[in-house]
Amino acid sequence: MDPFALIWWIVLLPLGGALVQALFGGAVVRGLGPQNGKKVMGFLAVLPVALSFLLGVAVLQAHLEAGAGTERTVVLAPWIDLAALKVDFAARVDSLSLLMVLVVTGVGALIHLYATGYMAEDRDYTRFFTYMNLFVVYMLVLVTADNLPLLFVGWEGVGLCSYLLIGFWYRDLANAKAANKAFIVNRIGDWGFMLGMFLILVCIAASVPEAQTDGRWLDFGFILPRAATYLADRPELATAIALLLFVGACGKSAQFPLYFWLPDAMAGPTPVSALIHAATMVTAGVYLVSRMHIFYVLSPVASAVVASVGAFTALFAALVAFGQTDIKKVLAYSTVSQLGFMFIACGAGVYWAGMFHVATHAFFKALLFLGSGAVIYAMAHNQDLRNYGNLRKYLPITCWTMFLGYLAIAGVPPLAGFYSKEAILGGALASRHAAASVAVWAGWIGLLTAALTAAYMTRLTVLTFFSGEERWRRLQPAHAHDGHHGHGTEMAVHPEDHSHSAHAPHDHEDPHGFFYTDEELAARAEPEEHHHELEASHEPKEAPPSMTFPLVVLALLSVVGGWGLQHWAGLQEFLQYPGVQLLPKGTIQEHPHGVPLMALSIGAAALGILYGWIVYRRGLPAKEGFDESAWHPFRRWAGRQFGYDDLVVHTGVQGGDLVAKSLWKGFDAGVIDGIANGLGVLACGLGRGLKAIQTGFVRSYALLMLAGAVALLAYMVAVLTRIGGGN
Amino acid sequence: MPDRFRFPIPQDLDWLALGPIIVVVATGIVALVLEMLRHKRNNAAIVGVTVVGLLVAGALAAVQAGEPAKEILAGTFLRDRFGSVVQVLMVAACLLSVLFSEGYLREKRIPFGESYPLMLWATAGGMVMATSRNLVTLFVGLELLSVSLYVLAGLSRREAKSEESALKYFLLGAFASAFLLYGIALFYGATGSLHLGRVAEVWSSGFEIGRSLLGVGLALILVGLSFKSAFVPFHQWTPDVYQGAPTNITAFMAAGSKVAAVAMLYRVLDACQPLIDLWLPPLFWVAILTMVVGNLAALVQKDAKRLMAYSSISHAGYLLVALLARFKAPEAVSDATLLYYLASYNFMTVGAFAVIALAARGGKESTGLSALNGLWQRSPFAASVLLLCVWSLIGVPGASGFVGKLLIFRDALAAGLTPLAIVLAMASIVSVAYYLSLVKAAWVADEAEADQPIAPLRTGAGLAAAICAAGVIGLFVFVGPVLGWMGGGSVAGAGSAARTEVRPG
Amino acid sequence: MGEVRSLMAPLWMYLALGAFLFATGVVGVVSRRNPIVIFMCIELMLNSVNLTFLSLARFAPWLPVAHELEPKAWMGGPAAVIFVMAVAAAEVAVGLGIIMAIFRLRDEVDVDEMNLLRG
Amino acid sequence: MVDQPTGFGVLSLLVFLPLLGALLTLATPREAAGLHRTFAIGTTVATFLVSLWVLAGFHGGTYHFQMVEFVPWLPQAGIHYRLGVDGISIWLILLTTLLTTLSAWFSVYVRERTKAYMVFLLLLETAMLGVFVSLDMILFYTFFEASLIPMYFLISIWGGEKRAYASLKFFLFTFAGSIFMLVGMVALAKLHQQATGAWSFSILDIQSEVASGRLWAGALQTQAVVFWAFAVAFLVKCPAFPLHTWLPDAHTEAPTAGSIILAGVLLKMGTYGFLRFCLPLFPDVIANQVPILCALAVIGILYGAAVSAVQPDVKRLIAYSSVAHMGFVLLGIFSLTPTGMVGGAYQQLNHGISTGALFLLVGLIYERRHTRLFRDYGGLKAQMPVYAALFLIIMLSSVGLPGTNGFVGEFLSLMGSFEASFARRFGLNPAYAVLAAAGVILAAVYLLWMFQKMFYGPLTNPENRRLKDLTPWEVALVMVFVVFVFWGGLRPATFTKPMEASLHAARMMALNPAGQRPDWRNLETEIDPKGNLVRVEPRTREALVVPPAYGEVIAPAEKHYPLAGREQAPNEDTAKEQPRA
Repeated sequence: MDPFALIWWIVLLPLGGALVQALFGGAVVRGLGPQNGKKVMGFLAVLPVALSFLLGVAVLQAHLEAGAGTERTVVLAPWIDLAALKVDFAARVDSLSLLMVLVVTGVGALIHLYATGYMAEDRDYTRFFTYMNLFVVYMLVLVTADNLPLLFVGWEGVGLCSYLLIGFWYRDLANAKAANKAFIVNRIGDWGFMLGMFLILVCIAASVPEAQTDGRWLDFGFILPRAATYLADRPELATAIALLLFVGACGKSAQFPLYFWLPDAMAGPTPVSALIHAATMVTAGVYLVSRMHIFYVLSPVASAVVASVGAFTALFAALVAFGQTDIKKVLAYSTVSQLGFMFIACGAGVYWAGMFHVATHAFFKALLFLGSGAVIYAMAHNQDLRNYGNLRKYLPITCWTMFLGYLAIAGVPPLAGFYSKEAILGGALASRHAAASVAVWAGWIGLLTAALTAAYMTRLTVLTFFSGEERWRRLQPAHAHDGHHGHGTEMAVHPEDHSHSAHAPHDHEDPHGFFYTDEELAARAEPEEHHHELEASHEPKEAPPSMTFPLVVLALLSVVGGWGLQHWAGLQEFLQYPGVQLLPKGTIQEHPHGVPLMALSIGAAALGILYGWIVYRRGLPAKEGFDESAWHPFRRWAGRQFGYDDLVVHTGVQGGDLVAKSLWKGFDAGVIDGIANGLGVLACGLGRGLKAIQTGFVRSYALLMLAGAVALLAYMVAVLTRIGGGN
Repeated sequence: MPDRFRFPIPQDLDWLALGPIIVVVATGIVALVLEMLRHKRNNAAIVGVTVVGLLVAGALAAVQAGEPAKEILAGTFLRDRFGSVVQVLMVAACLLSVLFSEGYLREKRIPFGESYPLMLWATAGGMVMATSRNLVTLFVGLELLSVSLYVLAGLSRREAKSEESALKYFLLGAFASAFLLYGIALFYGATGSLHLGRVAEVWSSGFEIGRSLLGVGLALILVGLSFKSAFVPFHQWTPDVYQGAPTNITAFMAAGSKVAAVAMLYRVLDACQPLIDLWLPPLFWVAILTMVVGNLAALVQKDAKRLMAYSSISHAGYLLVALLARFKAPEAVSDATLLYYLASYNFMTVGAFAVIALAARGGKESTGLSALNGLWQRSPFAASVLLLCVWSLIGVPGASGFVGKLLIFRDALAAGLTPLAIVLAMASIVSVAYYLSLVKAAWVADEAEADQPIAPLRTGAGLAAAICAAGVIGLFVFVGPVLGWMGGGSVAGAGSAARTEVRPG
Repeated sequence: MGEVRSLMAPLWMYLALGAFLFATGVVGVVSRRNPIVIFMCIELMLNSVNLTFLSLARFAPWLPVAHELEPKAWMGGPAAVIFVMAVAAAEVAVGLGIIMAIFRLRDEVDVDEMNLLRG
Repeated sequence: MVDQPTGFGVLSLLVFLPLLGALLTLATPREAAGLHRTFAIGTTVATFLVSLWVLAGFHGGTYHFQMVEFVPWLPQAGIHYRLGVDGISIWLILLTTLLTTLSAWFSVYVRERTKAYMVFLLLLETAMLGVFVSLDMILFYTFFEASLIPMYFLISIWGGEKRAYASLKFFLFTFAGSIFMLVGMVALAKLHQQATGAWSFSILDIQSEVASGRLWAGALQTQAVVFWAFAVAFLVKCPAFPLHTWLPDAHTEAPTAGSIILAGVLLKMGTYGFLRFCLPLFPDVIANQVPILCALAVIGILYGAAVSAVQPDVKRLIAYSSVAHMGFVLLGIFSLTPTGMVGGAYQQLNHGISTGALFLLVGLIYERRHTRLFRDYGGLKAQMPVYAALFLIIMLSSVGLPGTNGFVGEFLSLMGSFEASFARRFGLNPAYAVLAAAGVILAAVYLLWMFQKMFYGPLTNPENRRLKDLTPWEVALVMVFVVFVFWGGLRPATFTKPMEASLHAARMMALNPAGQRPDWRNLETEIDPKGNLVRVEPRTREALVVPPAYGEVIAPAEKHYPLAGREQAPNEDTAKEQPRA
């Protein structure tokens, strides 16, 4: 069979997995008992993703044989089918999509494997893997889609899965709120995405003669080649399209105005943070921009905006990371910051470098998250850096794998991060793009941020694994319990008065069998799933192999990934094949403006690491302790994201609530119903008036009749005198 | 033409044409005799005779509907399609009321058998009002109807309310007929004849005194007839009398006397066609007033019978719209609309009253809306009939009332009386509110909320209700043939609409 | 025409008298409280109508409107008067009956006391 | 102009079968609740089967009415019994029969006065079906209004505590709206009579006079007035922004089956009316009214969403969300673009499915707990996982998540309105589409909020701890909807294909000049698969089901608007390009 047709199997396998989990998961776990059942389902969860990875490799093989420059469309079925618009379930096989497919399935498989261990004790084990598999499906749809609407399917689908997984431990309302926040902010992005899509359709459709198309207006194969031709004379339209799409990218990839959902998204289980909020989903924005880069090429303005937003976000998030004490939060902000790097690349026109960083970042950030997951796992789900310290003694594997990841993100040669950052900064500083000046500035900011990154990552690593003292030893129960952990399943019934609610179900008969009888209820009462807090006597234990194995693999990738992709796989050439210039060439060889770039970036990394080491090697500094009032004001401010989140959320929620309530009470109930009811009242009032006239006295009736008669006569006489005898 | 009036001695007697009236009157006499002969308190025979007589009369009238128009007895009697159809409607109104009278009167402990002859004679009066163009004949018919109704209204002698309503009706009625009579006199003076046929020529002859007499006389006649057909501001007797009179009489009054009054009005206006510019504007405003006042006043009623009274006022308004459209654009509009509306009004009103009459039990009758509560439990059938009638009264499609309104809309637009159509539309919106309160009482509320249980549905009432329901639906489904029979066949479809503008009153 | 004018004078007077009586009756109806008196006023109105009928029957045949009718047709007026009287008699009978019935129920018959039915 | 009477056919069967069932149910004793249910469910199922039969006999390739039945009724006034289906009505018929079946099925929970309940339910079905198949204005109006009575009773007898107010409000609003439509209808018939000399209330006759331009020739100035006489009635029914306030009360107080049908079908009567009357019959003024209607739609979208986000009562929330969703329908229809109109027409069905399902789900929990207030719920996910999962799916389709049916409709409507407004058609401007698209964000806000309030968080209310999960047949009930959610989302073509020809025709009737309008009476014109109006061989109505040989193009389909002031851009293959229409 045609090897490229496999692309659909890549997508459908995880879908099958998700269905299996959803439909049979519960039964299997109940049937085989929690232990074995979970083993089986875990295996069934990892399997399809791993298989997809292998199939992906196979397709890549075929693709390379056909030549990296080729691109193919594999149609599965028609979807929207109108005279004016046709959209297919069509997969696009080219270097870009394959790169993403491999990253998603590869990293995805590892994280699934890790999760089998990490979630082992969770009661909703299979629900978790249902969502995870479903996420992989949507992510693959996103990256393989051959037209914008289908890409949008994946785009919103991953948003959905992120929503479901952030709110996975739904019993804690905070998680649910974080989930809503994520989905809604993403929706804001989707709004821009949709409008961009419409605008593309309108512009192309207005220009291309109907005769030249079969109605597939939104296929990449149709848009991309024509865009240059039709938008050349309309740069403002190109800009509009590019910016609208970038709004979508900002939402999905957590760039500045819309970044603030990502930190809260850490409420989800750690594997989720690793897979969705570090490795794959959040890079979708970068993928989108690269995929549609032609519009950014056409519009310097848009590119400038992208670059500056990226640069600002990178710096901003890096600063905020210094103020975080929750290990996952630190990583979250570093993710935001790294995404900023990717957008610098896109803005500077070195899209391939952006994709390059997407790949390497997927390796080391997944690694870091999984590592932090292992730490949290070992530390009884306590996520506060300030309670760690000297864990290398207890968690050697985690420690050293994570250490490699740390070096990678810090940009220490020759690890993965070094290469990709190098490519980005080089591209930016050497940018010959129309918006060069902005890009160059972005490049310098990126350099600064690189230093900061090195610094706060050092802080994290040192405070966690080194810095001799084991700080949880001096832990009083008082502030042990912080950072939220979903396992807390308080079924405790808060006494409330339910006078408002209808009479309690059990005091009336139950003809339809709606309710549990008392004994059923008693039988159902499940043992309080209590999990012990972190206390002074706690002995951290290394995670099981199912969790450490992915760490090792990812560490390996983080080490060789960058070099491998650039030199061995020749990513640059891979993404820049002749023919349709998919991603225009940027360059990193030369030394822009006579600065030795390599020296600079290494220097920046070294500087950051040095600073971190000096500050934190003796353990937690007093002015970063549990007592936040002792903090340096700037750190406090940074810790609160410089007040941005509070501001936005407050204005959004409070303001929206206020407006909506006033509309409802004021306008709906007040004005509209006021008018409607008012008319009724008026009519009844008039009716009462007439009632009053109806006195019941004969003489008044006669009088009214007389009045009528007189009026009639008077009228007649008047008319008669007017018209007189003549006619 | 004038030679028609040459014969003071009737030579052209047509017993068939006179048949219906004669039969009804004769039946009345027979019924009265039976009433005297009957052995204690058994009205079965009387009812039987009445029903049979009415059926015969109805049949006689119905068969003549198609006959060519002819005027006999020196122009004191006219047999034409309009007249015959109205006669049928009168008979139907009487018949339906009679059907549920017996049960009601028993519950109400009103043992008088003479109510039947009186109803018959009232019917006869109404029939006369529809079948003559001679003013005195019309007047006598009107008085025959009225005087019988005065008595009937006071039939429930033990009830102060009944007596009061009778007195009010009597005094005001006499008052109104005095006006009418004065108008007739002036007409007579103008035309030199009691026959309406000469109005046109006198008016066109341009003789000033004649024209003035006609104008003033017409105004007075309109006062008299507006009273009978309950136009505002001559309507105030209606609610009181409807509420006070025994319900079966109310039903007959609402249906029968309105039909008759409108018929007489039709005769007069028909003759005064040439004067239309004179009387259209005032009647235009009267119609608006009637529709508005009737509906608004009904909104705040708590008594079922009063509510129906006000609703009958508003329906009088709708009928007036139909009349005006008819005479404003005679070439585009036929009598059929008017007749159809009268017919459907007949059925829905009597049907509603037949159900409301069930509230009377064991000598006392509470006619508050709450009296109907829980009807759906006691007698689902009656409740359904009430629902159907109200459905039709509102003008919701699926029942005859809707077609009636639709035809009126059509005629009004065709005649260029658009403002009236708009007011009619608004009025029917308002009417929804109070009609629904009637249904709500019967369907939603529980029997527990009623102050006394509803009387059981007897055969007669059941029959009446069934006929009304059938009529309401039948008129809707078979609207085509019905309109054809009423003479709406030719004109309605073809004629080109009149484009004359309404002169602001 | 000249004679018409001369004949008009008495007709006007009769008509005026009739109108005056009618008005008097009307005023009586709306101003008196005893139903019987009210009814007498109505009778007054009816009689004014009769007067009008007769005066017209007497004088109107010489009006030009009647040029093609011979006087016989004018007998309608006097005939109408007979009818009116008959009807009036009938009304009296019924009216007094009703008033008696009310009198039996309550001892006074004042129309201003009777408003059980209102609103 | 005179048609040959055809007897009663399958459509009459479809319409009057429920009535028959109602009469049969009437004949049963009052206490036999089981019997009433059996009759009602049996009848609705039978009706559903008949509607499937109709669907099977339906041919999507034509814009003409099919299975037309004509029985003379009131020839004097040109009022006749005239039925038929076309692409616009066919799916609404299916929706009606399906939803009624499910409602009847659900109604086993009704305890008191089952007989009357079932009878009214069946009467309602007859009325609704009648609306969608009648081709005579008076017949249409008959069914349109007749649907009020049973609904009034369903609300006022079996409704919640404020039912009296709600039902009266419902009746008054809709009746007030539609009575003027009646006047408008008479006016149209009169114009027809002026144009041809014969009264006719048949929309086929009237439309063909409109298409030829004769009808309005004499009365252009009144056209806008008559248009609004119709539009107001449909706006109330939709309901559109300022006239919507009857909806929250009615929806909230109605019993579950009532809410399902109200949201699922009754609202569609409004939008259907727009498609059936307002587009084809008022070609000269429609363009000027578009901005007003679109503005109302946009306001409705944002307003409904905003207000529903603060409702304390789950049914009220869904009710207000209907205002927003129907806004999308209006927006799509009045974008007057091929995509937008399909989107609007399709969104009708989706809203019927998803909102109907939401009301069903709420009904399921309401039957258990007898409260609709959020504060009584929360944390149900732990208690009723299956219920939560189904609720999630339906909610997502209501959010318009891609892959569910909700997305396709909204997407196409928005695309259409964006296209029209960006091209500055009808005096629109992009703000319309941009704001409307923001409604998608708000939809997420209030629906996620709802889901969170009901299912997330700790299970605080002890009364909820006794709740069992859904029973199997309840699951089955909801699964029917779920199937359509995904079917509609993944294979929309199933539903959009049969609509397209009719929608193209409606659009051309509204926009084309007098000569080039499709004509419902003229069987020699047809819409070809490309959407062009073409001439075909003369044929009979029976022969419509076979695709004809398409002849020369009368009016080509304008599938996409050129941008304002944009000239043809140079492109690589100008050589082999035909001139556009």
